[in-house]
Amino acid sequence: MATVPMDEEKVARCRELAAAVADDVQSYIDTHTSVGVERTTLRAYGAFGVDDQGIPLVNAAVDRYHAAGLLPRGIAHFLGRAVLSGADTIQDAAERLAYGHDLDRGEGGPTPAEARAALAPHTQAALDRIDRGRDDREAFKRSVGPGPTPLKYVIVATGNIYDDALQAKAAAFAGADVVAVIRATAQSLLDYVPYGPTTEGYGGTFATQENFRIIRTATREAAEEQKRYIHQTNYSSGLCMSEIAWMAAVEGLDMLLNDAMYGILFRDINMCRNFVDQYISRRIIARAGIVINTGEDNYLTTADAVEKAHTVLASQFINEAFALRAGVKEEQMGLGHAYEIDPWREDSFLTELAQAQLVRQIFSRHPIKWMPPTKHKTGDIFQSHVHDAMFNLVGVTTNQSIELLGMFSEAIHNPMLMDRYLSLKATRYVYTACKHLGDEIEFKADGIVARRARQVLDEALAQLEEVADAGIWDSIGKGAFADVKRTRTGGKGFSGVAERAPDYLNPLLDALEGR
Amino acid sequence: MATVPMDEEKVARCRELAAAVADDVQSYIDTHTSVGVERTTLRAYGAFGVDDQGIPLVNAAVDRYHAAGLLPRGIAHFLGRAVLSGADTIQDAAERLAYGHDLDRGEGGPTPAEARAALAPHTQAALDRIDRGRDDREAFKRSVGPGPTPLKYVIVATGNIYDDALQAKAAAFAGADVVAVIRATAQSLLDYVPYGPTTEGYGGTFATQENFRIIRTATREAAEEQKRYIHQTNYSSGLCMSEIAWMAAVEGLDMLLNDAMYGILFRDINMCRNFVDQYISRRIIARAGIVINTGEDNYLTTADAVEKAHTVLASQFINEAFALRAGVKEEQMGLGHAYEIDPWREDSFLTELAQAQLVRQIFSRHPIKWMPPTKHKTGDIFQSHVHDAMFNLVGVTTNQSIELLGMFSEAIHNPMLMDRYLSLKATRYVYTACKHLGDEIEFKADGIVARRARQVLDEALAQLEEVADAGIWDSIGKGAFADVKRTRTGGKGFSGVAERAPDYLNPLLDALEGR
Amino acid sequence: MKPTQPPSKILRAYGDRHGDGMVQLSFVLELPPSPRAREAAKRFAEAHGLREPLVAAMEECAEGYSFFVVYGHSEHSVDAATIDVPEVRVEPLGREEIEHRIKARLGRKLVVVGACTGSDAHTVGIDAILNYKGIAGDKGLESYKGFDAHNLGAQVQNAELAERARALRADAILVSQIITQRNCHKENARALVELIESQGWRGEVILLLGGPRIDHELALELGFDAGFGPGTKPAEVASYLIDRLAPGAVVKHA
Amino acid sequence: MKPTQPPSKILRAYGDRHGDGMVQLSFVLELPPSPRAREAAKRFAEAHGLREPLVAAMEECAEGYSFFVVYGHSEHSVDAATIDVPEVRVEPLGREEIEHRIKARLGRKLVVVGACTGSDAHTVGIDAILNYKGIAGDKGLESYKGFDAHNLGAQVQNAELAERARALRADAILVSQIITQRNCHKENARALVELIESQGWRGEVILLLGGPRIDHELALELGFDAGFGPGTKPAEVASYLIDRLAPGAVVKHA
Ligand code: B12
Ligand code: B12
Ligand SMILES: Cc1ncc(COP(=O)(O)O)c(C=O)c1O
Ligand SMILES: Cc1ncc(COP(=O)(O)O)c(C=O)c1O
Repeated sequence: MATVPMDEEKVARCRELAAAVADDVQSYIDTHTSVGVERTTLRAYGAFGVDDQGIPLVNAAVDRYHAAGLLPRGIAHFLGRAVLSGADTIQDAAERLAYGHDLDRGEGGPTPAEARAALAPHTQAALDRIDRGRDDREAFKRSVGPGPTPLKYVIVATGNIYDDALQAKAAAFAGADVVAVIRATAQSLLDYVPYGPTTEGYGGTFATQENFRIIRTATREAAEEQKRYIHQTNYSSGLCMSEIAWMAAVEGLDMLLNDAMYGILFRDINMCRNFVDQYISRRIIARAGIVINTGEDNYLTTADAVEKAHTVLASQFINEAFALRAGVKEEQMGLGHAYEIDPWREDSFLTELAQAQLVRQIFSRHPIKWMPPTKHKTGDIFQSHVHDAMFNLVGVTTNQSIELLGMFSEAIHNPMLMDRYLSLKATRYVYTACKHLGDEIEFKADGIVARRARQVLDEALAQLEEVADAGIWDSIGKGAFADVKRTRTGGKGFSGVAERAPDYLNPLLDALEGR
Repeated sequence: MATVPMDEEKVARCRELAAAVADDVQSYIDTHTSVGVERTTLRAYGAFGVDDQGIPLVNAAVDRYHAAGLLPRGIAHFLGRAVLSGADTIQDAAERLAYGHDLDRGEGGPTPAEARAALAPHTQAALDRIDRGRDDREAFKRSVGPGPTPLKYVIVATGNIYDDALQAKAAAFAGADVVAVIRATAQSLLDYVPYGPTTEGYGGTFATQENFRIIRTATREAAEEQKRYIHQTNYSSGLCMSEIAWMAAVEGLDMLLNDAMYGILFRDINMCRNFVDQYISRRIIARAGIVINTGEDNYLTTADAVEKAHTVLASQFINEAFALRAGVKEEQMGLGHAYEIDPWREDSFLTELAQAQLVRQIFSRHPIKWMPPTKHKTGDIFQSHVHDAMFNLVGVTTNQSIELLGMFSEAIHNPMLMDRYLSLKATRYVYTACKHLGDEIEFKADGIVARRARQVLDEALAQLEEVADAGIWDSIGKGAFADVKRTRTGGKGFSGVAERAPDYLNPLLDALEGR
Repeated sequence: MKPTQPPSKILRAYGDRHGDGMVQLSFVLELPPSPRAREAAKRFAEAHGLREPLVAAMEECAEGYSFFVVYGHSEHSVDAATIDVPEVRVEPLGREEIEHRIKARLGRKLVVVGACTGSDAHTVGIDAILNYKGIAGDKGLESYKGFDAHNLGAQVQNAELAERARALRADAILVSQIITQRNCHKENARALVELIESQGWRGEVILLLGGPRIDHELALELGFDAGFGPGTKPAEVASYLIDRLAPGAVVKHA
Repeated sequence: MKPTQPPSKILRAYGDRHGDGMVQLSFVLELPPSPRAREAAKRFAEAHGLREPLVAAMEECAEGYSFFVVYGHSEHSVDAATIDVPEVRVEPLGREEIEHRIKARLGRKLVVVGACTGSDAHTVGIDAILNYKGIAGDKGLESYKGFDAHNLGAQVQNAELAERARALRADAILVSQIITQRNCHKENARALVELIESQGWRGEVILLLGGPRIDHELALELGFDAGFGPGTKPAEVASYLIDRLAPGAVVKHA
């Protein structure tokens, strides 16, 4: 087996440091909530729909209570009170919160404990819905069986969910194992989730619950036709990351792009908001048995892939630590990394091999997500196709779990039908032709690959020491990741954060936390 | 270093057996001549030109003496006598042989020894011309310097020598180290060499001395422009293999496709004729310092590349043995092999690696010629390009010397300008990105690669035992190579062979043989 | 029998969304890379009917020449319903069925003579059809008791092929043509038909043409009875011959 | 100054022999592979002006769809001499020269404000131009003493950008647009120009547009002063700005 030297003690030390980093943040998370979290709670209890302006009920309700400074007690508190005050259904209760003549200021009346009791059956129903989503999905997956690893992951992104469904089925026909619907460029900064089926979007298709249902139906059909399980994935990221996690859970998605820090670094989402939201999203993900895909690949699209390789590893430790704190299992952690080294650099392939193998060894139980070259792609589609082949070779040699396939048109447009077809074909070829290469070779003890692996681990450890020392807040402030600097109160969505009151109520979260 | 197990004793035994095979044939060669050999002799002495029917002077002369049953004494015998009988120049003497009123039956007059003496200054001039070709070429090569190995070899084949020259310069611009002008489909079966510059040919361009000069000038210019030596190559193969070897020598070509058995197997050229001709061609090649490229790759275009891999190796031993007997040095022996395994076969890449590395180790001083996939190519140029990339990877990992680059349009047409450009670019990428991969890895001691290498050597040894036992004549009769069966007196050109008389005269050959 | 015609169906190229007409075009122009060259490539693409052409790549591939990759929305379409191509539609018979029909209906061996003709030396294709070994697990005509298969090999001249076929009283002649540079295959194939016609026995023999660039339509055009393209299996050829010589097999011409 | 016009030059595509017009085309049609589909692909290629199209590949890329690779001889040509594209022709000045001119001729810092606008979050390009780090060894405008560079980052709305630029009394606004799906970059860029025009200060500011799908011609069309495409170096942008604001630099418009 082609392994690289890996100092177990250093790895353990990295985990310790990452734990310290996450624990520091967790104490913040545990005392805060956000409009996103509260909307998720409402949704999970069963509130749905939009008004004639397209504003979701959950936004109307939560914004109203937030504006009134009442969020610290938890929207569940008010929901429970509405139920107790005679609402027929959760939907009715939520509508009262949103549109009712009077705002319930929570003064007098039922106590939080009474509100909790009133919600108890609904809390159970919410959990059941998530569990049913998981059970159905897993049963179906067992019945058709997934393809072998690395799973071949492709994206569809026409902007129109019906075209996406067609393209998704085409991808399955051509050999894909995982289909992601890329999200419209602007959605991650929307502080609400659009509603219903959508047919217009730039750079991708809106993530809506109805769209999830449409595409899930299509890939389920495809799985039956191809007699191979087709995984469905989307983005639990941006200002609505926890709401989307819930939508994905109940619609039976298999994976979600979900990262503890991506929004901060790449979408300029406020740190506080992002940390709070990622936690709740992951609590749902944990329960739903969804596999997350973290976004460390993105670091290398802004920073240099050789110089900053260790930041990917350091961030993976941190993502792992945050995920563990949200109850996510290692088997659900699709930590991300990418093949982004300048292809014209001497021995770039060896350098990529070192990193891929190192990550594979350090995170041995994790379904590692391996991302293709993008940054150095040009419009020469022929060369680009070869570049992807070398990426595939590293993927199969180091046994990555989930491989997002490179597209020869990467520098040109979102992938088209033929681009995916050709990519899947070439990948199939490389996987077959080189199937046992990883078992067959060994790396020289002190060669380029081994030295590189040692260097990356050492540098990651050094960075984690620094981050643990300064705390993640200040580290991000200093540009520790992706060369991007963010401040604690800057960025989008900060106003949506609230400190929890001592009697903050969220029975659903309590249940997800196992309390 | 990625090496495969190689049993030295078995290798030595293979060489012994191949020597026996070649010795057996050599005794035939040493007692025979052919119209091709005699024409080569006349050319080397300086006879040139064609008559108004396009029939070369050397053909007219040799055919006339052959028809009269006089070839056994050697055309040099008659040439010497013509000189002694008053011809002004060699050209005049040759014209007398061809068109003179009376045929010289060699009765009475000067003895062979006297003829030899009369030719002595011309023999020396002929040798000088070959030596000058070599010296010029080598001096120029030293002055610009060649690129690193594997040398990137591409073909041009427009049918028009002037277009070829343009395409050759374009190839040099794009990074080629070696340019071959592919020969017109019908030429190998012509029993004469066409004359002058040519602009029409199907599947390639005629090999003529003038064409050699035109393309050599172009690639020399390119070498100066690119500041990198550009090797020029052509085909010393078919019924005129020895004449072409001479043309190439004096026109300063660097390499020649030249094989001891290719003509027999793939052009149905008579065995006797082919063995005699290859010997003389190689005597010239040896003197000129040209690198031969043997044609074992062709076996795998008709036979299965996995089942018949050992026939390639066995044939390489035989080609080596024949070449040694013609004075060709190991450093001149570009033994051929190819990446022709079904790409969709599991671990096809490992199987190719095994063979490439084995050949590299067994023939450690030889400039191995590595040929790309062709047989399994389809019109999907994108997939084809990836297939070639994997071939390039094996080439650089196992350090092949001369790599004929695959073309993505292999299944469609002779390579075009852009096809070569893209191929050269992709090759440059793979060579750079994977530069030290071969130094970096080791193959598992008893893995797929090691086992495969052992198997191929064992099977080659077994085959050589059989061939040595039966002799090459009968072995070819039984289809030992390329699944093709040929008989000793069948095939083209047999009538052009003659047994040498005891007083056979060929002072040039004597000199080339070091006598 | 004719296959059912699809309903009139105007087809445009498809990449991302239906009807987007997306196509990819690559070519070389004699201009070094420059904004002018990029514009030339754009106009060149437009001349082909590509709207909003995007020049994705422009690279110097030779001194003074640029290689371009262009994407664009093609304004062209084809109506699939108007396309009616002659097809050899053979539902291949099983080995036993083939042997049986020859024996039962013909009562003698079917004689076939094949070659790769002209200057063409690519025998792998004709070998695949005729020789015992066959291709992809389907054994060649030689393997059938009912066939007497003669493979003359490579670079056989038309005259020689005609002579041998005549001498053997061949039921069918199988011609393979692989090299197609500047259409040499067409001329060579047509010449054989003309030769046989001039000798007056065209009616007595079935002429088959095959090769990677051959299709049934082209073969008919050149005067052959049928054409076989890439991926042909020996059983298909056998089935076709039996349909012609020992009729009753399921052979359809579209 | 105009660059010398090449003599009238009719260009055809070139593959093997001059004037052969060889091009490669790939596309998908909604037909499963069949002789009919192959014929449809041929006709589709012919509609683009390809003579003797060769369908090299026909593969089922989705149920009921085929992917085609076609080669053919294009009958189209372009006359290179008739092409006259506006080009920003900047001979980049050295760092010292740039600093010197700003100091000597302007006597103050040049203020530039840049952003990646609309929903576009691709900052790498604008960062390369503005930030200290620069690209490929060429440091960004921030690294010059003579420049006061403000990089507003990603997803900046036009209104915000205009406001900040106005407040900073910017000499130039640098807009980056990377996402081009269905031409969203054009609309967004044009909207900024309209906004500034409506606010009445278009004459006081230089507007630059950049991105991988931007060229000078497009930028002019959208109302900008200049456009910069892939591979732009910060020094080129600096040189252009100096030519406009502290004239004397070597800047040519073709
Ligand atoms: C193998 C091969 C060779 C071998 C041939 C060995 C041999 N004994 O056949 C060797 C190495 C000798 C060779 C040499 C040359 N080759 Co070559 N060769 C190929 C190659 C790689 C594969 C062809 C093949 O075997 N295909 C597999 C068979 C099974 O497929 P097939 O022929 O299509 O046959 C099937 C069907 O078409 C059909 N079929 C075929 N014939 C018939 C006949 C009948 C009656 C029927 C019913 C069916 C039928 O059934 C078959 C089975 O399904 C192709 C590239 C490629 N990948 O296609 C180049 C290729 C065909 N060769 C080419 C050339 C140019 C040459 C040379 C001229 C190069 C040179 N100048 O040196 C020489 C000269 C040969 C000559 N005089 O003809 C070109 C032809 C270009 C063109 N379109 O004109 C190609 C396309 C490569 C290229 N891109 O340049 N070649
Ligand atoms: C890096 C990258 C990202 C990073 C961006 C990180 C960041 N902070 O910038 C991340 C991962 C976040 C990302 C996300 C997305 N991306 Co993105 N991404 C890329 C990628 C790989 C490289 C772009 C790049 O950095 N190039 C390097 C820079 C230096 O080049 P440049 O931008 O051309 O800049 C140079 C010149 O153009 C010029 N220039 C540029 N701007 C300006 C401005 C001025 C004034 C001047 C003078 C010059 C100038 O100078 C620069 C230096 O030379 C490209 C693919 C590719 N290889 O091109 C896709 C690509 C651009 N992304 C794409 C898409 C669709 C997305 C997403 C929408 C996908 C999704 N749905 O999730 C998201 C959303 C982002 C959003 N809201 O905008 C598409 C765009 C398709 C299209 N044509 O519309 C591409 C082409 C990939 C693809 N094939 O799908 N992406
Ligand atoms: C974790 C994560 N979330 C989201 C995205 C997508 O971007 P957006 O936030 O625009 O949906 C990515 C991009 O690759 C990602 O890695
Ligand atoms: C040794 C050798 N000679 C010649 C040729 C070329 O064929 P032809 O004999 O048609 O020139 C080849 C083909 O690859 C070859 O390997």
